[in-house]
Amino acid sequence: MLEVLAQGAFAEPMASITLAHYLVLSGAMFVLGLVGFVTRRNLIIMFLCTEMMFQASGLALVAFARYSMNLDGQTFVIFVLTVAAAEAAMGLALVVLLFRKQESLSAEVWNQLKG
Amino acid sequence: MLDLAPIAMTLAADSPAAVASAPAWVMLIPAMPMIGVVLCTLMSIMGVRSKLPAFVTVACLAVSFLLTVFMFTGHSEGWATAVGWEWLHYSWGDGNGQNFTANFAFAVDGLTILWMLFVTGLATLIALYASEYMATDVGQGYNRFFIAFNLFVFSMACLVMGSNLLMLYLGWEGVGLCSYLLIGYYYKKPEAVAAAKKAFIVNRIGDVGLALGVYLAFVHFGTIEYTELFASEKLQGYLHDAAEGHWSHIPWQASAIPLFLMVGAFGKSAQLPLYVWLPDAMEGPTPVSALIHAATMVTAGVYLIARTYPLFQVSEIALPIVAWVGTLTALLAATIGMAQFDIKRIMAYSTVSQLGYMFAGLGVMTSVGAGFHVLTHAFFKALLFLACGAVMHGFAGQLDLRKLSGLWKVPGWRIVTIGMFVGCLNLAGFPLTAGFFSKDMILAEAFVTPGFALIGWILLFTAGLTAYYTFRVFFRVFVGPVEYHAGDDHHGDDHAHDDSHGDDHDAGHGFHPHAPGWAINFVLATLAVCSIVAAGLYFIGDHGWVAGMIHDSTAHIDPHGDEAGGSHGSAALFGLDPHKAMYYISSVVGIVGIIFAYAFHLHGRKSAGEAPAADAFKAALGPIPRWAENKWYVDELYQFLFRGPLLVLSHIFRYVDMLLVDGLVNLMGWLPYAVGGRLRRGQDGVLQSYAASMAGGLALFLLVILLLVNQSA
Amino acid sequence: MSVYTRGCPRPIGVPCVNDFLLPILMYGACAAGAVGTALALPRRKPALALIGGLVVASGIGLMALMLFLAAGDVALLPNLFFYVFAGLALGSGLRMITHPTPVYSALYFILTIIASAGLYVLLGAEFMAFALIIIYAGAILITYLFVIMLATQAPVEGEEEAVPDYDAVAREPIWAAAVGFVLLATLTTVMFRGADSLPGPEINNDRGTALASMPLRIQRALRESGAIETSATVETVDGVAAFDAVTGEVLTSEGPKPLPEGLEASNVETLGFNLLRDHPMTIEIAGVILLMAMLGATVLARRQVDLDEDAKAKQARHLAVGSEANDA
Amino acid sequence: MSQMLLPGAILLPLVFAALVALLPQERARSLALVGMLISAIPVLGLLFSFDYAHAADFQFAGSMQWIAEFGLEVSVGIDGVSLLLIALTGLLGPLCVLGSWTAIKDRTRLFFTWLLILQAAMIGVFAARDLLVFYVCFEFTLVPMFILINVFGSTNRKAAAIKFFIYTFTGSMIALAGLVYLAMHTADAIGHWTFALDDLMLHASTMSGTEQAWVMAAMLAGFAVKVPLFPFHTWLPLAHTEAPTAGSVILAGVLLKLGTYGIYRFVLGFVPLAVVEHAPLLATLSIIGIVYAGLICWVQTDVKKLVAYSSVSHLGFCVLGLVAVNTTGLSGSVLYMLNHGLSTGALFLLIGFMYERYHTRDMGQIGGLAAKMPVWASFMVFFTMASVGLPGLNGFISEFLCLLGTFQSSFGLAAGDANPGATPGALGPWFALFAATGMVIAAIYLLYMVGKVVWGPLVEPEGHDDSHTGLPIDLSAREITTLMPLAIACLVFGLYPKPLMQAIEAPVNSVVASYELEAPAATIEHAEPHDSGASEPEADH
Repeated sequence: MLEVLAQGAFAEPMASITLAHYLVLSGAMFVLGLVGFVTRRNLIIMFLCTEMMFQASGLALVAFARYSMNLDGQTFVIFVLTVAAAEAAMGLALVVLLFRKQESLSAEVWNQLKG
Repeated sequence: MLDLAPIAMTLAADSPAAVASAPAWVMLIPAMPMIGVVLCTLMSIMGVRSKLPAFVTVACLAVSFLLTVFMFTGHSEGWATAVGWEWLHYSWGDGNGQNFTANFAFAVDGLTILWMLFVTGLATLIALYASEYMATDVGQGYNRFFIAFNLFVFSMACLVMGSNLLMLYLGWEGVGLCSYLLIGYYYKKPEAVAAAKKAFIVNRIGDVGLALGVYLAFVHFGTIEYTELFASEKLQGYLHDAAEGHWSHIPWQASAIPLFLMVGAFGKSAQLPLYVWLPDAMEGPTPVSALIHAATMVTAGVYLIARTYPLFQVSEIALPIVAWVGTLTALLAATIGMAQFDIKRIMAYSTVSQLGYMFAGLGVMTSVGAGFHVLTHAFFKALLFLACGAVMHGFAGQLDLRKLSGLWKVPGWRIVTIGMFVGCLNLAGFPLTAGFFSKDMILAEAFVTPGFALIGWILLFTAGLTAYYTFRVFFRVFVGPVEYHAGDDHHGDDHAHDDSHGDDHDAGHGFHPHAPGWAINFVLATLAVCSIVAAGLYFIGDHGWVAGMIHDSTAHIDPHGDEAGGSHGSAALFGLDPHKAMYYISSVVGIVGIIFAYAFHLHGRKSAGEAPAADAFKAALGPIPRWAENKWYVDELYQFLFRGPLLVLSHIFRYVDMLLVDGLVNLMGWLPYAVGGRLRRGQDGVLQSYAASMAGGLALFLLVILLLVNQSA
Repeated sequence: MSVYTRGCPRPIGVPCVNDFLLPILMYGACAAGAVGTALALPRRKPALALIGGLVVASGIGLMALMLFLAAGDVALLPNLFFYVFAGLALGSGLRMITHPTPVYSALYFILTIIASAGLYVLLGAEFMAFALIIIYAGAILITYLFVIMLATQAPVEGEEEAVPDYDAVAREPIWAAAVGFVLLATLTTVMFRGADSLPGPEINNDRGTALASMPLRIQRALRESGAIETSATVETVDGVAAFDAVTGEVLTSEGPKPLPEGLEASNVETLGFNLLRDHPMTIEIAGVILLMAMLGATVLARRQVDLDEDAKAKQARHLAVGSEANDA
Repeated sequence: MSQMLLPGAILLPLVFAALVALLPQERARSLALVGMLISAIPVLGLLFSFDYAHAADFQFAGSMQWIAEFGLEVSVGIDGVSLLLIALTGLLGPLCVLGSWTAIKDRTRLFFTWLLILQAAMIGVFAARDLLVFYVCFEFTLVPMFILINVFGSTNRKAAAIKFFIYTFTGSMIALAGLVYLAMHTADAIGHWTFALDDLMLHASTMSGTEQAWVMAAMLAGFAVKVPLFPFHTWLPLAHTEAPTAGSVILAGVLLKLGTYGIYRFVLGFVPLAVVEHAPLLATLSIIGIVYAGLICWVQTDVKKLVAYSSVSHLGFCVLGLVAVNTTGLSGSVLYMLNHGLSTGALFLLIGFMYERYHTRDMGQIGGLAAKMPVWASFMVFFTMASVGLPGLNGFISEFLCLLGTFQSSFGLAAGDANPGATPGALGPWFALFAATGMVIAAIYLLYMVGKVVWGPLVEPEGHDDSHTGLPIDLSAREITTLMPLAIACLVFGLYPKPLMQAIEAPVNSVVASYELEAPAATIEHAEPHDSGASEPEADH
């Protein structure tokens, strides 16, 4: 059953879902992540938004893998996942540290490096 | 050697004189004063505190004078050149004008000898005079005075004997420097320093004109050596055209040269536009005034025009301008001279006036008349100045003719008075005196030369004025009731030992004048004799000794084909030969002037202070005498027209430089600082604003790319 | 120049509804998305957030309609799953960034992850889908929730649902949203520009080569299908089955036999081969990254216990004794 | 052996700079003097073994490959002009050390080390035969000068040093751009990169008119600031008033000449078309400089600022001579570089000696020093007369030649053979007339200065007593020995400039020869035929 789903078993040329669909979708998800990162002041939510951006890029990669019949896209998504995991671990450790320092999760507290 | 085609016109009819090489000792004449300079400098370095520098100077100058006399006797005809060393020589091609050579060389012809004779002669005498006159400064500035004195004679020798225009220029500025140093001798007095500066700057203005004249001469003729310049066939061609009246054939470069040279002459010889420095030059010690500002330096302008006479004849308007400027200067100076009270100032204005006569002489084509007047004027004007100097020296710097009277009767002042009398006679043009003959030659020529009659009448009137103001001085100071007040001796420095005539209580005769010593009297006597003897020169040779000398020099000219030495056989004046006519007219004018002076300043004068007749006449004239006394406000005019605006301009430039030019540079410095300050505020340290600006940048970037791609598609 | 000629039956030159309709739809969708997000972002007055949410929903609808038109074919239903998952992902994504309380955001994010896992399945990447859910939703986001719990203050008795102000108000929502969606608009325009014929998914026809690298599996399948004797084997050349791509047959001890029908290399297998054969190095690096991250996290988050002087001295001695003990 | 003379002249000062830097403080002064004198020996060697017969070609040439593929090599060589300027530097070096014997009391080691380095850099510039050495040395002269002014200057020395450095540095950056463009143009022509001046010279003339104009503008930006030409001169008075005596002497004596030497060697050498075309503009700038700076001098109250502005005015003549592009003008301006160095250098030394005694430069506070310091006063008058341009002293020769050069270089006059003395060129009598007013203005402001400082009643700053200056009231023997060589040089070169003229005539003629000057069509007037009827005078240029 999965193969049917995957291949879009309906007869040629029912090219209904095109690559652009997925790219637009991943673009939208990426932008959502970006807007979230830029607007939300909570450090953790900002990290979450970066994860969202990772997710969007992963989706685009898989879409490309599928539409150009090359599995590298998928392997690359694996690495995206590892990086996301590593980054999450580090980031959260950092957030905990920062939180312990300033008792607040707001990003604007940390602006000593201003010009 | 170019033999000119025998044309009717006798423009320097015979071929220009042969160029012989003079004996080497000719160069000793300028060398001796230079040796004097070196010796005096050594003495000042070694701190000599005696009169030695004076005697060394007199010795050197005497040797130089003797050599000049030998040169005169040995001189035959045309040029005699002696080359010292190669001063300035370079070339940029092999064409005729494509190299510039100016050697440190000397060229001697009649004109040079005439000039050098009275320069070195007077210099020796005046050096002797100065040895005693400057005695009060023996320790202080004595050496410095004689260094400058010797340097002056050296520069004058270079000027007169130089063989090219550059040597003339060297001498020209050299005498300017020496007059600067000597006028500013009493450097503690601010007026002396100002006068010296004024003299040098006004001379410098003249020198700019001379320099441009030299450049143009070189550019047009390709050479500045006298021998080559006056023998170039281009110049002869122009002279030929000028004689026939084709003025248009002569290119503008050639006719512009005399205009430039003329400016230099007016600057140096204190003629109308640039004469203001001479009266102020009286701040210097009297020997300086006598030698430099009466006899030698001021005649440099006359020498320049005489030497480059062919160049002046080439231009249609040059000589008339010279004549008119000379005449107007004579008149103006005479009027001012009449109203002054300082006897040295009067003599200074009289010098300016007599120089006006010489220029007028040159202008009306009688270089012989001008030359003779230079010679006679040198002697009697030096005599007058030295006499005034003696008076000043004796009466502790007193020069005001209202404070001195009847010196004839004061013991020890006899010789000074006689000398003064002889000088005044010559200056007034009393018949049979040297001054009389030389002035008449000029007047005669003025009347006869077509188109210059008006100049003649003005000069005649000025001769009367001259006679008046000359004898005004004589009658006020030297004759009449005996009365004298000591001056404040502002000339002597405030050094210790001048108490001999310091206490100047005017109460009466507590102050006894310091009679002149042997040196001064001897010099005055010799000068008086020379002035008298000079009259005789007129009768030597066919038109006087001076005519002979000038005849074999470049200054020679007898435009109207007449052999009678510059007079005009054809033209007659009032039915008689012009010179004879002039003798009678000018002697009448001279005597009338003297009678006026007698009537105003001697007849019925009780004391030195006031002369009833003169004061009454002056009152009658109303404001004019006061204007004349203030020198027709010419100094104030120049201050208003030139010095004032220039000073304002300099201040404007200074602020422009400080604010505008520098301001722009500083603005360039300030700009990055300001922009940097503005940008700094953008970095506020918050993480998200950086993220936002990154996103914004990316969006903008993509948008622009998209638009561009859209355009190009 | 027309961006999307695909599916426009009329002759070229005659403006097809798709030509101008599609751009308006697309930009409209983006604009709606921008306005909606701006409104939905956490602000003082929550009422607006709801309206924002609706606007974004309409935006997603428009985008779906545009994509549907761009596809140009009538068949709607079978691709329904894509639109469902896409809508789910975008909606929960939006909700994630607009929700004031961090825990809900995290949970919404998990929902997005699930939606995108669905999409992965649609794209034939089953292994990735499951990996995503297990690793991503399961591990990473749980850590997030853990940290959120750790970091958010215990609510003071006074105000029960006190939301710290840094969560309550977004930073310049309008400007950020505008920038974001301009970015999206440009991205989508770029994607569609010049894509006259948006290629559909290709059929995977080189399954043979993928299978060849699994000779035993072919052998087992052939034996089951009876094409060869149970004792026959598949010729292998250093581990790879001797497969003739042209005839589509594999060489067995009993001669070349066509591949059994319906034998497919599943995604996991091909992915595994690709991973280990093509990118061995990257696996190692990924491993190292994870190790470093682990080390880093432990070091960073260790509680700095500030001992006083003598406590430190005692600690040092203890360590020294300890090391001697095990040296001896 | 003669090959080692030129590199020796450049490197010896560096060696001694190192020595001075290493040895203890109190030996610095005497060692510096010994160093300067010893490094003057190779300069003397150059002077005597230079072959004056053909002074145009570059002698003592030597080059050393550095980076082959970029065509970078270090090559040196001197012709007549460089020789004289090196001699001037060699002369001024020891005099500066002697002049600042008592002026510099603390950190003498720093002072003399940098002075020696400056000496080496300056000789390097004049001896450079390729762009690399020229530019490195040209830039490197800035550093020592900056330090001299910044550390040893008077009141607001910091601002002066910074402005001096940045102003000149920006200018030379632009010049570098122009020069590199030139090198690139040559590289295109011959295929491989080279910076040797001979090759650049060869191929420079193939550039088009506009190219040459731009390259000239770039190079001029650098050199005009250094000269300083009119609008770029504002750094000079500031730098001079704040610089120590030795700094001022070297700055006025040699550093300003880098600018004019740069114009002579690069602008005149490489871009003939542009020079002829823009000669009137440059001439106007320099004449404005002469008159403008001269008048500013007249209203100055600070003596050193007055002499600084006078340098701006004098160097206006120098550039005017260069732009006249004929042998007279060029030799006049080369002589000017030399003479200005001697007379203004001496003036700065004199002002320095006076400053050491009275610690003020304000003409209001000091006056009539002749009464107290007769020897100083006589030197002051002597050198003022030299710089006013009195005939018989050196100033006159160069000023006369520059003005004559400007006067005669006019296409109008040179057309036909009506004026044999004229040479084709873009200036003419009018330029000379305005420039000649500079002679009068020079007399005005210099005599104003002498009248105030030397002559007149004695004025001394209040609270001044002669005892504590540690110097004799009038000039000490050391100070007189510092001034004597300059005085002798001024007098000798004024009366007998033959050896100088001989050294520079050939190189100058070779530069002028590269200008086959044909009058641009507009200014050719028919020569005045000798006997044509036309009466109106030919329009002068």
